[in-house]
Amino acid sequence: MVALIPWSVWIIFLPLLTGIFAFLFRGRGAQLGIVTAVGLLPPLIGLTWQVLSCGPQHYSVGGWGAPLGIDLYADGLSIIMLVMTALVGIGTTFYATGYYSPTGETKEKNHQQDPALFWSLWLLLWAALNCLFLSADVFNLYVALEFLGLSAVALVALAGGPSAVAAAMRYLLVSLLGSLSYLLGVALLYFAHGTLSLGLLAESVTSSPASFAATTLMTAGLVMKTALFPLHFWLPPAHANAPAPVSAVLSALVVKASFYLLLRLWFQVFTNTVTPSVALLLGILGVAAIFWGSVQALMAQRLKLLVAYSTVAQLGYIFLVFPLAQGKGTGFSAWCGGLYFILSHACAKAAAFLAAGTVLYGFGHDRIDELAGITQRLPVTMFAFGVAGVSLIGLPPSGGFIGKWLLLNAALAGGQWWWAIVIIIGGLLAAAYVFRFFSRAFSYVEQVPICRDVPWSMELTALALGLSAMALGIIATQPLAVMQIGAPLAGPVLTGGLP
Amino acid sequence: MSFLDLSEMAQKLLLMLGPALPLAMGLALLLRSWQKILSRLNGWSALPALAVAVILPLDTYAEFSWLLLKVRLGLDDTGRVFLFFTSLLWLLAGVFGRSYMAKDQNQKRFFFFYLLSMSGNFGLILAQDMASFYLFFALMSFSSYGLVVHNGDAEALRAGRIYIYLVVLGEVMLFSALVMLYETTGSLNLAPLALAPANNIIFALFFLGFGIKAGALPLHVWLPLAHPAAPTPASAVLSGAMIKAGLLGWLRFLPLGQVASPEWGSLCILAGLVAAFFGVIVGVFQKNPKTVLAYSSISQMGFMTVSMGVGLSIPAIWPVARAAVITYALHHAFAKGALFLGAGLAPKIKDGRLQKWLLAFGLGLPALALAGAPLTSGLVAKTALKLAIAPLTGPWPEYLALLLPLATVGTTLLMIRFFVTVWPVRFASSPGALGLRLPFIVMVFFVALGAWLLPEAQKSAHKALSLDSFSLALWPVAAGILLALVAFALFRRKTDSGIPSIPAGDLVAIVSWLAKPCQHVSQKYLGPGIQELRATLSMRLSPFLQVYKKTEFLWHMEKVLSSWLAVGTALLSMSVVFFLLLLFSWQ
Amino acid sequence: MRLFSAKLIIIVLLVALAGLIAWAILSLPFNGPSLRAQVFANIGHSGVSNPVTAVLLNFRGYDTLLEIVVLFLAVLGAWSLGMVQLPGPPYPAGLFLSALLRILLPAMVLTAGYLLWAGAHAPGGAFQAGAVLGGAGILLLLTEVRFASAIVSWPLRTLLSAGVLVFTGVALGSMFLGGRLLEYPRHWAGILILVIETAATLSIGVILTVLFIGGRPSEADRTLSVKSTGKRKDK
Amino acid sequence: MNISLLYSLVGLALFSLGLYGLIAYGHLLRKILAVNVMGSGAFLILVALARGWRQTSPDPVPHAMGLTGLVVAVSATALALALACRVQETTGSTQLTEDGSD
Repeated sequence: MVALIPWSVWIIFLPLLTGIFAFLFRGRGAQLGIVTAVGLLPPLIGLTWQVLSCGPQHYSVGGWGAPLGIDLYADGLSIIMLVMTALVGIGTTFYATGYYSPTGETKEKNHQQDPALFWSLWLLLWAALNCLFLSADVFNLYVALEFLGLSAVALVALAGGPSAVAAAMRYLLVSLLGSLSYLLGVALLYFAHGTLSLGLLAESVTSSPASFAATTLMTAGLVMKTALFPLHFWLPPAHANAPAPVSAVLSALVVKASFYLLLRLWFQVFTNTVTPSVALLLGILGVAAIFWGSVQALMAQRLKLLVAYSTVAQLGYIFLVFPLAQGKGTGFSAWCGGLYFILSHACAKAAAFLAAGTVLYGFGHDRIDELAGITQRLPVTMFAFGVAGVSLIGLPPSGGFIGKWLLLNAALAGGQWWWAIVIIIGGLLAAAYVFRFFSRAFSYVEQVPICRDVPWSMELTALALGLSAMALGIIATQPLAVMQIGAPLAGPVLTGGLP
Repeated sequence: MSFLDLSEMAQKLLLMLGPALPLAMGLALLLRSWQKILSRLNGWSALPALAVAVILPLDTYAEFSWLLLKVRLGLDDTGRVFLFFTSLLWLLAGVFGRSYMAKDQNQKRFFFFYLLSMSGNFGLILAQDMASFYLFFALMSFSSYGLVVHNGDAEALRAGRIYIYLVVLGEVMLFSALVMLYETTGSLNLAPLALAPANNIIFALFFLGFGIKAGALPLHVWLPLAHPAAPTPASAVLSGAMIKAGLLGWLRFLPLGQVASPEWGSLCILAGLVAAFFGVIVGVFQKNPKTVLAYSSISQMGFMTVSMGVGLSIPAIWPVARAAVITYALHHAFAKGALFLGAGLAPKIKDGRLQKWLLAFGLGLPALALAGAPLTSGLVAKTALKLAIAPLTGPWPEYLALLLPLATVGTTLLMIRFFVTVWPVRFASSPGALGLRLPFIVMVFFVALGAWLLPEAQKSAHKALSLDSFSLALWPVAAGILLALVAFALFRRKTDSGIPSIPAGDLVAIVSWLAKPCQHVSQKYLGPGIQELRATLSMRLSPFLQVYKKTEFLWHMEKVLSSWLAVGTALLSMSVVFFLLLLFSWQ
Repeated sequence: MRLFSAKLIIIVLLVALAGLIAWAILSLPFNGPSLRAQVFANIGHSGVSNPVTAVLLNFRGYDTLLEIVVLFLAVLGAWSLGMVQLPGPPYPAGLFLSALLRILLPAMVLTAGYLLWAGAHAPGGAFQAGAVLGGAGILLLLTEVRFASAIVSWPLRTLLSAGVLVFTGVALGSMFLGGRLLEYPRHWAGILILVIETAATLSIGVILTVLFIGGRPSEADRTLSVKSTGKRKDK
Repeated sequence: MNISLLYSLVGLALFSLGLYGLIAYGHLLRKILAVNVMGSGAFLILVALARGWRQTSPDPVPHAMGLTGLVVAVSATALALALACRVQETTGSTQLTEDGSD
């Protein structure tokens, strides 16, 4: 009986409905948020169980079935993304109950953030993410992308103030550019193959001018939305100026959504089209992103900007999956490494942004130079930031380490050692920007800056997310087992494959 | 439920309580309302672990499948000895610490880290699977950072910085080694690890990773900085107990007694010997008594490394060598613990005959023991080492027969140096608290008793009592005292600053010391040329350099990259290149 | 000069890319595979006879559901920018304008109704009808401030979300009645589609009107206008 | 030349033109209009090619896609216009300052 319940529908519609209800019943947002956070667990566990025991799941909306109708589809990749969304989502929800609590008026001057709108938009964004991770139809994915993009833009704008509004504007234009480029690709695919279903496209797409054009347009659009260097210009202002829970969600989840779509397309639809040379192109841009993002993070004057540039750098790593997956026998290891990196980066980055948000909330600013001694005021938050930093640097026993380790092994075993050098140098650079902030925060000062009371839910959620990034390094076997289900690549998981 | 089941359950509970109680108490310290009650009990939370070591039967195991990756705790023969001296040391240092830290404002923070490190230390001894061993090890290493930097002065922060660098390095090496080991054996259990084919990379990673903790050369640099910087109770456990975690790691993971690897064995013996002498030589020139003790620890760990190397070379001798390692570890833990506690106690001793004699005896006995004087536990340990070396082949026995007594001479010298530095110039006017004296006395008592009672040391204890070894042991000690007298005569007239000294943390100091003259030399001799070159360059490149110097260049670049025109160009050129790449690889 | 050369580079690249895509379009197989046949084969079960409406509200109804959510989101987005004053009429509606509106508005509502109904068998449907309604709403807003201020707060919010809620309700309801998500019960498809479209039309009309305001209508306006009934705010 | 092919190429031209406008012009209203032109181009391609080579009745699926895309575009445009107004209100400028820092 449990096997027959369409859990995916609930995963999409629960946050959708609570999002609308949060709009209808103003003032009930926090309760609805918690209902969603808790209520999503059973469907998520149910779907994971279905996928683990019966393999990838299909669900035909409207009963028509692909190609006429739209299918929902869940495999290991979807589950990983959904679980990642739930982890960060639950954390963000609890954080926001404190951040938007009636007693603690928010920091932004001359603008009243509306908690009801936040809850509504955030829950709808959650629905959009779930929608995207469960869709198996390229046009439906376009609608889901717009759904996601618009809710993300609105959340950024919610912070108010000139910089946030300008950032939201730029973000919206980039988002539209990316989606339209993607849409043109969808049109070409449909006219060439007469179907919109991912599964059927996977069977029929071959090397042809139309598929080249579709690959180019869709990749360009999605890469833009994923903020790969040098197309990252919209990310730092948008992520740094949004309200704290929004920054966390944007950096941890939203950029991953377009990357997820890129993975789906590259490894399932365009398998015959893409070549090692274009994969190399993305890999090189990824390397540039690692260096450029790290250097900018190192120079950032504001903590949230530092964390945002760190996202630019860390996104570079996941693009290494494309060239590494081309190696003989190392494909699956690279695939797992990339997914593990995405998963642990989500937890760690959410923790870092939430911690940074707490600092901003407590001290009213996040200028790194003036944050000396804040550890004396916010020890738990700084500990959370530290734990997140360990995962971002990629030190054991963190999830970030496992991700980098798998990528490293894929690089070494595939004879592509140059990527290994980049991965290691990237870790050192990450250590540099994390410690740059730490040396400031942990320095001892007599006159500790004044800090307003911070709700405990804000401090503890950041810590919990940081610790879950750590825990991912300890329980590596289960996520790896999930990643195997329905994976487009096969092969061993190389964990100790030194040549 | 029968009585047997019940007692088995109680045993498992006790086993878990060993590491769990300190952890729970440490975390409970965070709750303000509990702090008052708990602060009296901090030290005593080591009791369950001590009880485990003393009363539980060997080979008691407990599995907690719901915890992490199936946590497996258990008590084996090596673990029992380690747990015994470790828990005793933590217990006494904790009780000592309660009085010692009474006036410290941050004592709660201190005990938070103290209890967490304690939990880690007990846990790693009891851990029977790789994951929990690693986690407990990491818990101990990272928590003791809080102990090292506790004082918060520049010295402590510097020590902490160097400590944490090496800890992180060690953790990376250990984790990598464990993952690779898991990959080759496919099991998380500790037991079959030694059976894994000796892979040199794994071996090296383990050797270095644990070597950092054990103060092996040249990874020892944190030790003489951190041990003196930490408050006395913390330095006692750092030098007495935690340093042994590295040793235990070696015993657990290296294929001792199973696979012969003469190369690694010889390397271990060599490294151990160098450490034994290096510690003594550098230690003698120290001024801070706790630094002297830290160097002594490096030297003593060298002896243990030597016996381990013997076991690595010839698996057949391992039982004998193992007895030597374990005896030495126990003996050293007690002696070093007593010396550190004594060093902390010395400035608080009242100017009274009895008190002075107590201090002199309390410091003298462990010092003599370390030097291996007759009738002390040190002699038992040294004898065990000799027994282990005897069956070695090749040139080693001869070298060792010569070098070991020499090292003992050095140790004697070092201990005298310690005595000179630690003996208070002026005694306190009021007696030190009983809470300080009592743990110290108990500790000294265990130093006297120590190795004699160890089952593993029965053979060597028997031999140590013979007249033959008695006289053999006497001459290095006597020679050491003689040398010390000569040195005293030489430097008697000189003030303290006239006595040569080596800065603590030798290599770190050397590196920074070396950097200075290099700068000086380059400025002096290459100066004119470089200045000329710099002038020319700066003239030519000044527009570029000036922008770059202020890192505004990078900012500027980011701004340029942020314009729509730049992004548009990038997007379009990427797309065109992408399309063309696809096209050209199309058949 | 620099800007000019940058733009030149962009034009060159754009022409190159457009050329490549044009080549791809030209190489498309015409009369290639399409879903046309499948749509016409199943149209009998869809509840409507217009193929586009059948695709929009039945075969790919899930897309349309999300599309209405996106439209709803635009309102949330605009509202997240903060409160705005309701735009008062620039000058009082004159006699002529009032008379025109009295004829025009009912006609527009009627047209919307027709478009909605026609959607079942001919081009038309919820969006077209909603657009006409929205036009009517904007006209009202520009001439008669009391209209907008009367519906601020929960009635407005209910109207705004009605389309999504009804659509979702039908989608989930049909699932509870034993089908799948959006699998309308047999013979009920036509009527359910009409219900969805009616709610969607209303919502779309209101959404477009509200979007015209460009922000969250301040509830203070309502109290203000209630207090000073009949008197228009100056500027 | 086939009429649907011609229209689809016109759609592509519109798409490119819109893309150029989005990149090259600073004024936010122009950028928003440019995005709309891009969208119209894409929808035109969908509708034009739906007619196929010689078919009497067009494929309804691309039409539906176009309609859905249109509504999405309307929503996005509305949000963009509201944002642009807000940008002008808060910064006093109708353009985005082109730096990533603030």
